[in-house]
Amino acid sequence: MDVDYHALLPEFILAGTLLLVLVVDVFLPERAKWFAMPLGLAGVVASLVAVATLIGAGTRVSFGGTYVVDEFALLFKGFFLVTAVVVLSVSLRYFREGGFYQGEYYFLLLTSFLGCVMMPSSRDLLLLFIALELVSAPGFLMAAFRKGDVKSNEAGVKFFIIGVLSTAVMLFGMSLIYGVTGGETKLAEIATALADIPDDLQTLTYAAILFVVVGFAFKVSAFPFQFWAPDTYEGSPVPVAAFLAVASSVAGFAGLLQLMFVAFAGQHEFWVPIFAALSVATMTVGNFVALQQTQIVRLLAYSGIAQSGYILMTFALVTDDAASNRSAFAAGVAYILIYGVMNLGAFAATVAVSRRHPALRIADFAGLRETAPVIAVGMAVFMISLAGVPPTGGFWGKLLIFQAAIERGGSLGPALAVVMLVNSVVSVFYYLAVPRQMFLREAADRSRMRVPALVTAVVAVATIVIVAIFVLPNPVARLAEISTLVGLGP
Amino acid sequence: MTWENSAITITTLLPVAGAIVIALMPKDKERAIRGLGIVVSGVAFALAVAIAVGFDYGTDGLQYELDLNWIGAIGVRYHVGIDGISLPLYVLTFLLSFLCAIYTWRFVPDPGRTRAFLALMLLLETGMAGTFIAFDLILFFVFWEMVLVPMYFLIAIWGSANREYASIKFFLYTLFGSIFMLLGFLAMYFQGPDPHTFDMVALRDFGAGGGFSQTFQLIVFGGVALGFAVKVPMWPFHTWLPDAHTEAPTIGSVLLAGIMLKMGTYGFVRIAIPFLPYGAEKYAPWIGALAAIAIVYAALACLAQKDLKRLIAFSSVGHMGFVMLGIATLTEIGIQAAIFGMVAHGVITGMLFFCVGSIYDRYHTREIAKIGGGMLQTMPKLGSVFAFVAIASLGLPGLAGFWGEIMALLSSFNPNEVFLGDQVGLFRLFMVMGGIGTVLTAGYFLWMLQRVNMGTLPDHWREAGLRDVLAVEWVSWAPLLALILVLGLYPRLVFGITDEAVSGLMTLLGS
Amino acid sequence: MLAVIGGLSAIAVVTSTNVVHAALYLVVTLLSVGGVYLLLGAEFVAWVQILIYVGAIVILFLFGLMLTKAPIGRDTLDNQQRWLGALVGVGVFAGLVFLIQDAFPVQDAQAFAAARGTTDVVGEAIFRNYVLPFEAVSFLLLAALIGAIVLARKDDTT
Amino acid sequence: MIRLPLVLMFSALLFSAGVYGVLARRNAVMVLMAIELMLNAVNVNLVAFAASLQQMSGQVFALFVIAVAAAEVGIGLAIVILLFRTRESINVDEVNLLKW
Amino acid sequence: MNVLAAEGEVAFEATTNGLWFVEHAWIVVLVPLVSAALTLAFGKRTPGKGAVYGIVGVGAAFLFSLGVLWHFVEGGGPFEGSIDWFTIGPLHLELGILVDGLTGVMVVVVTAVSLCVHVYSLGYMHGDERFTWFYVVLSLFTAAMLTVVVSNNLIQLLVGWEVMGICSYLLIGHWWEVKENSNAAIKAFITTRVGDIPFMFGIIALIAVTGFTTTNIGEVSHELGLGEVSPLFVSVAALLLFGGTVGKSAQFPLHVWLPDAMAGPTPVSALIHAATMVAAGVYLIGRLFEVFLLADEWVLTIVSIVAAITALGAALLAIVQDDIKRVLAYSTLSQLAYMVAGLSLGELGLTAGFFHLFTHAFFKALLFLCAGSVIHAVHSNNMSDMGGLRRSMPVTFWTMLIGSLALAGIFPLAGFWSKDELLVVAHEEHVDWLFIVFLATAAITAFYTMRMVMLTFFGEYKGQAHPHESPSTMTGPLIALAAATVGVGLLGAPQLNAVFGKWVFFEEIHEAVFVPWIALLSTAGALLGLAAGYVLYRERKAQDPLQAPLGPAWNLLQHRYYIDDFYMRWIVYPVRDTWSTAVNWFNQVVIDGVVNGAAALTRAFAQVIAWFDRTAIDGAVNGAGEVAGRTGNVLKYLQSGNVQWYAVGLFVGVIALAVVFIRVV
Repeated sequence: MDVDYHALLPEFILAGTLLLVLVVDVFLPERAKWFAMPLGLAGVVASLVAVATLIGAGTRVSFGGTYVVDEFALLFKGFFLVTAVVVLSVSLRYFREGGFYQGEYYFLLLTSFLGCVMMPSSRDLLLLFIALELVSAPGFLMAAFRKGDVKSNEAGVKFFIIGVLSTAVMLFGMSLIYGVTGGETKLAEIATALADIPDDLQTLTYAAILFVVVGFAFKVSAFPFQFWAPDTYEGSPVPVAAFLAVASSVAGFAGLLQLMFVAFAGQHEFWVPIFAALSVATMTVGNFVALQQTQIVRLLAYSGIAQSGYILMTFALVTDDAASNRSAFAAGVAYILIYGVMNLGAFAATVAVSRRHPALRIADFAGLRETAPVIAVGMAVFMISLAGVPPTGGFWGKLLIFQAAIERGGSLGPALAVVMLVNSVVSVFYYLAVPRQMFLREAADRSRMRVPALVTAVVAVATIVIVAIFVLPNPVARLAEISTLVGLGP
Repeated sequence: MTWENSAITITTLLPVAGAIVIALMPKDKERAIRGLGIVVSGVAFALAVAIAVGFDYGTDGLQYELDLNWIGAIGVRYHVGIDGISLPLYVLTFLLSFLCAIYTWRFVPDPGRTRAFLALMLLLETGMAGTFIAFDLILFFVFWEMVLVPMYFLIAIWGSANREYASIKFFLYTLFGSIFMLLGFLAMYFQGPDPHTFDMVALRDFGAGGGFSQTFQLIVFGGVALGFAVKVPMWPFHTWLPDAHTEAPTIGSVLLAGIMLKMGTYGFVRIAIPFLPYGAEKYAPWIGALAAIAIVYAALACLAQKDLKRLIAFSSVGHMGFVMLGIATLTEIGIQAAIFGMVAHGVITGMLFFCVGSIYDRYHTREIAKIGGGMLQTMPKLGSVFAFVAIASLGLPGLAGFWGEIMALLSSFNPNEVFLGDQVGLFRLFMVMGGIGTVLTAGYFLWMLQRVNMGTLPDHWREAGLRDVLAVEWVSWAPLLALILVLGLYPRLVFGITDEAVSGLMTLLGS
Repeated sequence: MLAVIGGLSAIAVVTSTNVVHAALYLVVTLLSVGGVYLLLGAEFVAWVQILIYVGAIVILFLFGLMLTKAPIGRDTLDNQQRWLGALVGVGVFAGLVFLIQDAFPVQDAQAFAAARGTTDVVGEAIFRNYVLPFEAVSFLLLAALIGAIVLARKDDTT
Repeated sequence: MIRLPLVLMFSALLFSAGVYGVLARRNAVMVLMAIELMLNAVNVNLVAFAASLQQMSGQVFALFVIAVAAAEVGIGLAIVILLFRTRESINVDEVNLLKW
Repeated sequence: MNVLAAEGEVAFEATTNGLWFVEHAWIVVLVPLVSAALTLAFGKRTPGKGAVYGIVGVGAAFLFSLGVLWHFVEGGGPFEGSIDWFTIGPLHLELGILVDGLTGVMVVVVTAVSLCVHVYSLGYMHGDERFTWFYVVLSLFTAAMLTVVVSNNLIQLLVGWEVMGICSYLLIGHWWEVKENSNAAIKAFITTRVGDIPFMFGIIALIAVTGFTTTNIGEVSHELGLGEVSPLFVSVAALLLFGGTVGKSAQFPLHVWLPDAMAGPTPVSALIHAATMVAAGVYLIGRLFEVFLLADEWVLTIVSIVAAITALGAALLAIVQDDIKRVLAYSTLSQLAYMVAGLSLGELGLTAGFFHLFTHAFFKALLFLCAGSVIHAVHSNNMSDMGGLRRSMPVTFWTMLIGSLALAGIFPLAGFWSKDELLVVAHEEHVDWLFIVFLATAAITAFYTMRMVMLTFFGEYKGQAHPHESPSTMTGPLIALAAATVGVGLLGAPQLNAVFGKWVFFEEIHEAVFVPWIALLSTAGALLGLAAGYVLYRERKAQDPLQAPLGPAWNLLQHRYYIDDFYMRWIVYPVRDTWSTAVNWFNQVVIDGVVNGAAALTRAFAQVIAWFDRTAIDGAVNGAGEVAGRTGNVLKYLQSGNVQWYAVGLFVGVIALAVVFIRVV
């Protein structure tokens, strides 16, 4: 047994924390239940420190190559843990005041994050599957966490059914992969096995890949598996929606990146057109339907779908050329990172508003510049960033993808870039709708909004980060560049 | 860091710093906010002047150059510098912004919120100034796009009735154009010299030397030109402009007309033509045609306008048509004329928008029919200033508006022989259209003056207490009025700066 | 033979007009699947299948059905897209059969002797290579348990 | 004695039946059952391949799938019951709040 | 005036007393400019409202220009000097002066008339609301005109040219409270601008000849003289340049603005619209005479035809005018056409034409100022409101009589000499038809002049006001100009050595010739006209005595040959109202329609997609919900049933497609 315990430290700490939360919760009086949050927060931070200690420690392999901690994994682990900090921070007030089961919520949330943290290290079909389930299953539960609210319950059911269904399909694909590769479940060996697969198994292999992709397409809410997202986000508690929109879908991307760039890299000729179609359809549907939204969470959901489309585009840019693949990969990763920051910020701002306006219509943001200036400025920055307009970090995210698309060349790259460009322009329309409300309209109730300090802090930090990324995008670009998985395949 | 290599960075970024400070000031310190706005933009202007003073006018190379690694991962550099083509526009940017800040001392459009107003204006200033000094395509694009957001808010918050439509139209339209430009930039990056670079100097040398294939140039020029054309705006991509201008607050209009439009034409001179000479050669007749159409078309459209501000906005389309016509000739004279035209248009039309803003401030309407004439009777100073600027705008020799127009026409008499030797007839046709345009231009301006300035004041305005030009207005206008005259009498002020740089450019293009 | 029974009862599960009958058909299907496992030499899996599925999951289903007072009858149980659904189902089946036939032609298939997957063999495999997923699954089950309790618990506070 | 393709086809049949069930059923519990059928199809595949390849890992995989399936069913039923319960106390008109 | 010789600084041998003035001729431009600036800056605070700056400035300029002319009286040659202005690419521009005899004469004319007008306006504009402003523009105009006259290059000339135009616009519209005045101002500016555009193109063409290196008139002429440029090119350029003349000097068909321009204050009409600016068009031809001579013959033929039409047509129009200023305006048109026609006759004509310009400037300014004096007295422009003024306004009467006789060409007044010379040249050049036109026009001129004098000064007073003689600030200039009118003609008298021809000539000096029978003929014609005028208008009648006999022709004349109507009906209104509205419509509906359409299309597309989503997913869900609601079994159903159908259906579809794709490829 080759187990590198240091490499597994973050997971251990997180697992310990969530057990601790569960246990402590039992002994806490009702009024002190919120204490689970700082506890969890401490654990997450500790785990983050553990991740930090692994930086620069090279690639560490455990469990016979099924669990790998490399730059890619560290980057994503770090990302998830930071996300966890944010989600925990914005949850505190929301759950404390909403009459929720706080301890259990934090437990489930941390469990989900455990799954997230495992995801980027899992280089084995089984582990990927388990990690995915670990992310999803608590998600189903949390989506329905507003127990008295039909919306929330419906959200849970929808999310659950689609989730399980797609899991089943994915598993079916995995089982076929297992069969055609002669019993391989490790990603790297799958790649080797697929490299010289007999011709008569080719078709089945392709079908299997397709099945597997479906499972992840659901997770990242790609078209045509996107429709659960708006309903679920709207129905869920807002922090949970933030979690689903950021952590859960990024976890999906982390898994997808590993599968596509490691296990199925050799078959790119088959799946590139599929991803191209998928990405075009996803971004188009996301953006155009978002135009119609009047509710902020739904807007963010469709925006998230559109952003998923952009990220999926990087998959469609894969060719035989390793350099261009590396650009595509780095673009995707960088976009994911930036996307995470701005979306978290946007959800945090939404949480802030939800206290006064639980319905969260876009119109409820009216006059926010007066009632909550920090939130308003932050939200404006996030929206502009999501639209990909300077002076915000989102600009670089889009630029990197454009660049990768142009670099890929051929007819597909530029064509996709044009589609994305048109989509970007369309998206501006609905993104600007929010700042328009905040800055151009007057609020009905012009008194100052009371915003929890943690939420304000999150919004402020995210705003600064977004602007900082704009000024100094190098770190993000570098991070994305070094954490490449390209070349791990055949 | 020496003054030499940090000067333009400091100058360009100073307004951003100012914007941050202003944004953090307490809301009730109204006067301090306005004062700080003036101080910041004033210092920036002073620095810009200092740069201009220290500029070596005898060379066509980049000066005050600074080239730092910015985003190594994708080859983006922070490369800034200034040459004869940039300098006039650069200084103009700071001048106009400074004057706008002064104007704001007295006039903050509804709904107030001076702090945000000034902060956005300063942000805008940096974006505009940055565009003229960027020598890295991505940096250029960043500055280019940075302008959008502040301007969007300036229009959307402080605009008039139809502001939301206008602002979003402005935003989407320009964004739409600029993304194609971005695609073009990226394409140049990958087709450019090895190792790939966004550096504008390297790409210029590469492109001017025929580095890009002809088909590539044709495609990419189209994309890049589209981005610039929307910004200029060239006919028929101009429709955002009247709306944006009409709705924007005075300051917004001044900066929009004064500087932002020049970003497009600057892009043609700086990027499109030298990088893609073959594309330029093939597109030039089309650009010329659109420019010529724009001149006549805008003039005719102006005749039909009932809204004073809209009229002036349309006149911008025509004036930019002259600029584009000059550029389309691909001659040294034409391009210099274009730059002069940019500066002159910035000064004159900026001033016109100031006037219209003040007229609106008095009458609370911009409809010519409602103003009803007789402005010279009650407000002789304002009326005289307005008339003076309008006359400058119609291209009267001896005032700033003339040189850009005459030289553009002059150059279109004989477009570049190397590139457009077989298009002489066509360009002479453009010249004739331009000439017709000048007559029509005179027509609508004089007609406008007749309807606004002349005649007798309608009775209902007699009691309105219309006040003539205020001290603040004089202060913020005087430099522009002086410039209109000085540029008209001493055009060397601009031509002397651009001459070396443009002839360097032409040498590079091999003609 | 087992496969035939399993297949038929699987169809019955999804077509039955009575929810309880459907659940019972499910038991039959699961049992036959278990039988297939046995035939394939996967003893441990087979027993787990029978214990967990038949013993636990189906009971859960029955509870669920009772708690939600599931009705009986085709129209209320199935939706209007039934026939389209059937078409898709058949289509999927045809597609899969085609794929499988394409990859593993029946006529070429060799009968094979399966490796025996007894409890200890499987257990060893799990603990040698699959400790991590095992731990993870335990968390998953724990989460499911806690979450299910929280959600299903009747409370008046919310 | 036992042929791989035949087993695979059995699995395909289960899977297809599951698909049909998912499509045709309106009752959430019934849909869940159909999904269970699909998961079983997966397991049959895994075990069959494991058998034909003389490997253990397929069986292990199958075990995990069973475990996860159990967890899913628990979660699913909990949500369905929750939904059922809240619906009972809510006006009929408010069904389907989650629409455009 | 061979400008080729002007390559060097000074192209003559002997030093003259006027040399200093010539070398510093730019001062003559600068002084009025400074006056204008001073007036603008301090005028209102200066006693007398600032007229003093203009008068002193222009007076100084006048004295200075006498110095300049003295140089040529002494037989000096041309001078050229310049300083760098700016460089644009290959094109080098300079600010320079080119002073030859023509310039010398022109500066004297301009400053002299300007001075008179400046002084005269003291009285005429007294009490005007914008008195100071009036002087500012007047001085500015003087400076601009002088710029044109001394300019050594085309661009500088163009600058002065257009500034004159705008001053004209400002002064015509000086009383802008009245709509007609501002209309007239706009009409003047736009119409001349129409001519200026070809003029500008002509200039561009000339600059192109030099390869875009210089705008210097001398160098352009030099390039042209090399004969490397195709005659057609030169011809077209010449014709384009002539466009400027047509506009500025109000030749047919762009003559329409000048009568309307009479809306301005009368001193302005005298200065700008009689003596100086309108003569700039003629000056232009003279300055660029090389181009016209090198052009094909048909160019000058066109010029002469245009001039002939204008001369005769305008003279006829003058007959029917009631507005005294309009009589003079049409007369001016006609006389300007005389000059242009003279120039079209070639080198000899140049001297003759300019001599007429010279004399005309004085007597026409005189006439206008007299008319102004009359108007000042009776507060009306219409001769139907005048009559019998010779008693109440003796000075005005006598000076005006002198001016009128000069205009009619009566010996020995100025007009006689210059017209006679033109007739002689036409005869010598054997352009007989022009000779006849000149003669006919002279007769008509005499007729309408007499008509004007009769209607104004004879008969009974018809108006309401109490006419009185004007103040001395006004009569003074009248007397001065009257003296000049008597005197200047002699400068060109062949009997007196025709010194004018020594100053203004092309290439070489031509001796003026006196042909007695021509002089007799012209005098006879003039006398005939005068007599007819006297007879017809000796007694005032309610109706104009010509109206009945002329019949429909009278109407035609009253409507100015319908040319103005034609322009308004077919050019101005269509452009201003119809076309512009059409363009605006096109802009708003078509172009912006496309833009908004794209936006609408996007939104529509969004709706389609949203509808698709809604119907295919939630629509089905909702439908199910409704059914369930109705059956009362709401709670037992999973509303999401159709969602799975949708999802699986799609993904199965994808699989099917993939299978097909795989098999086919």
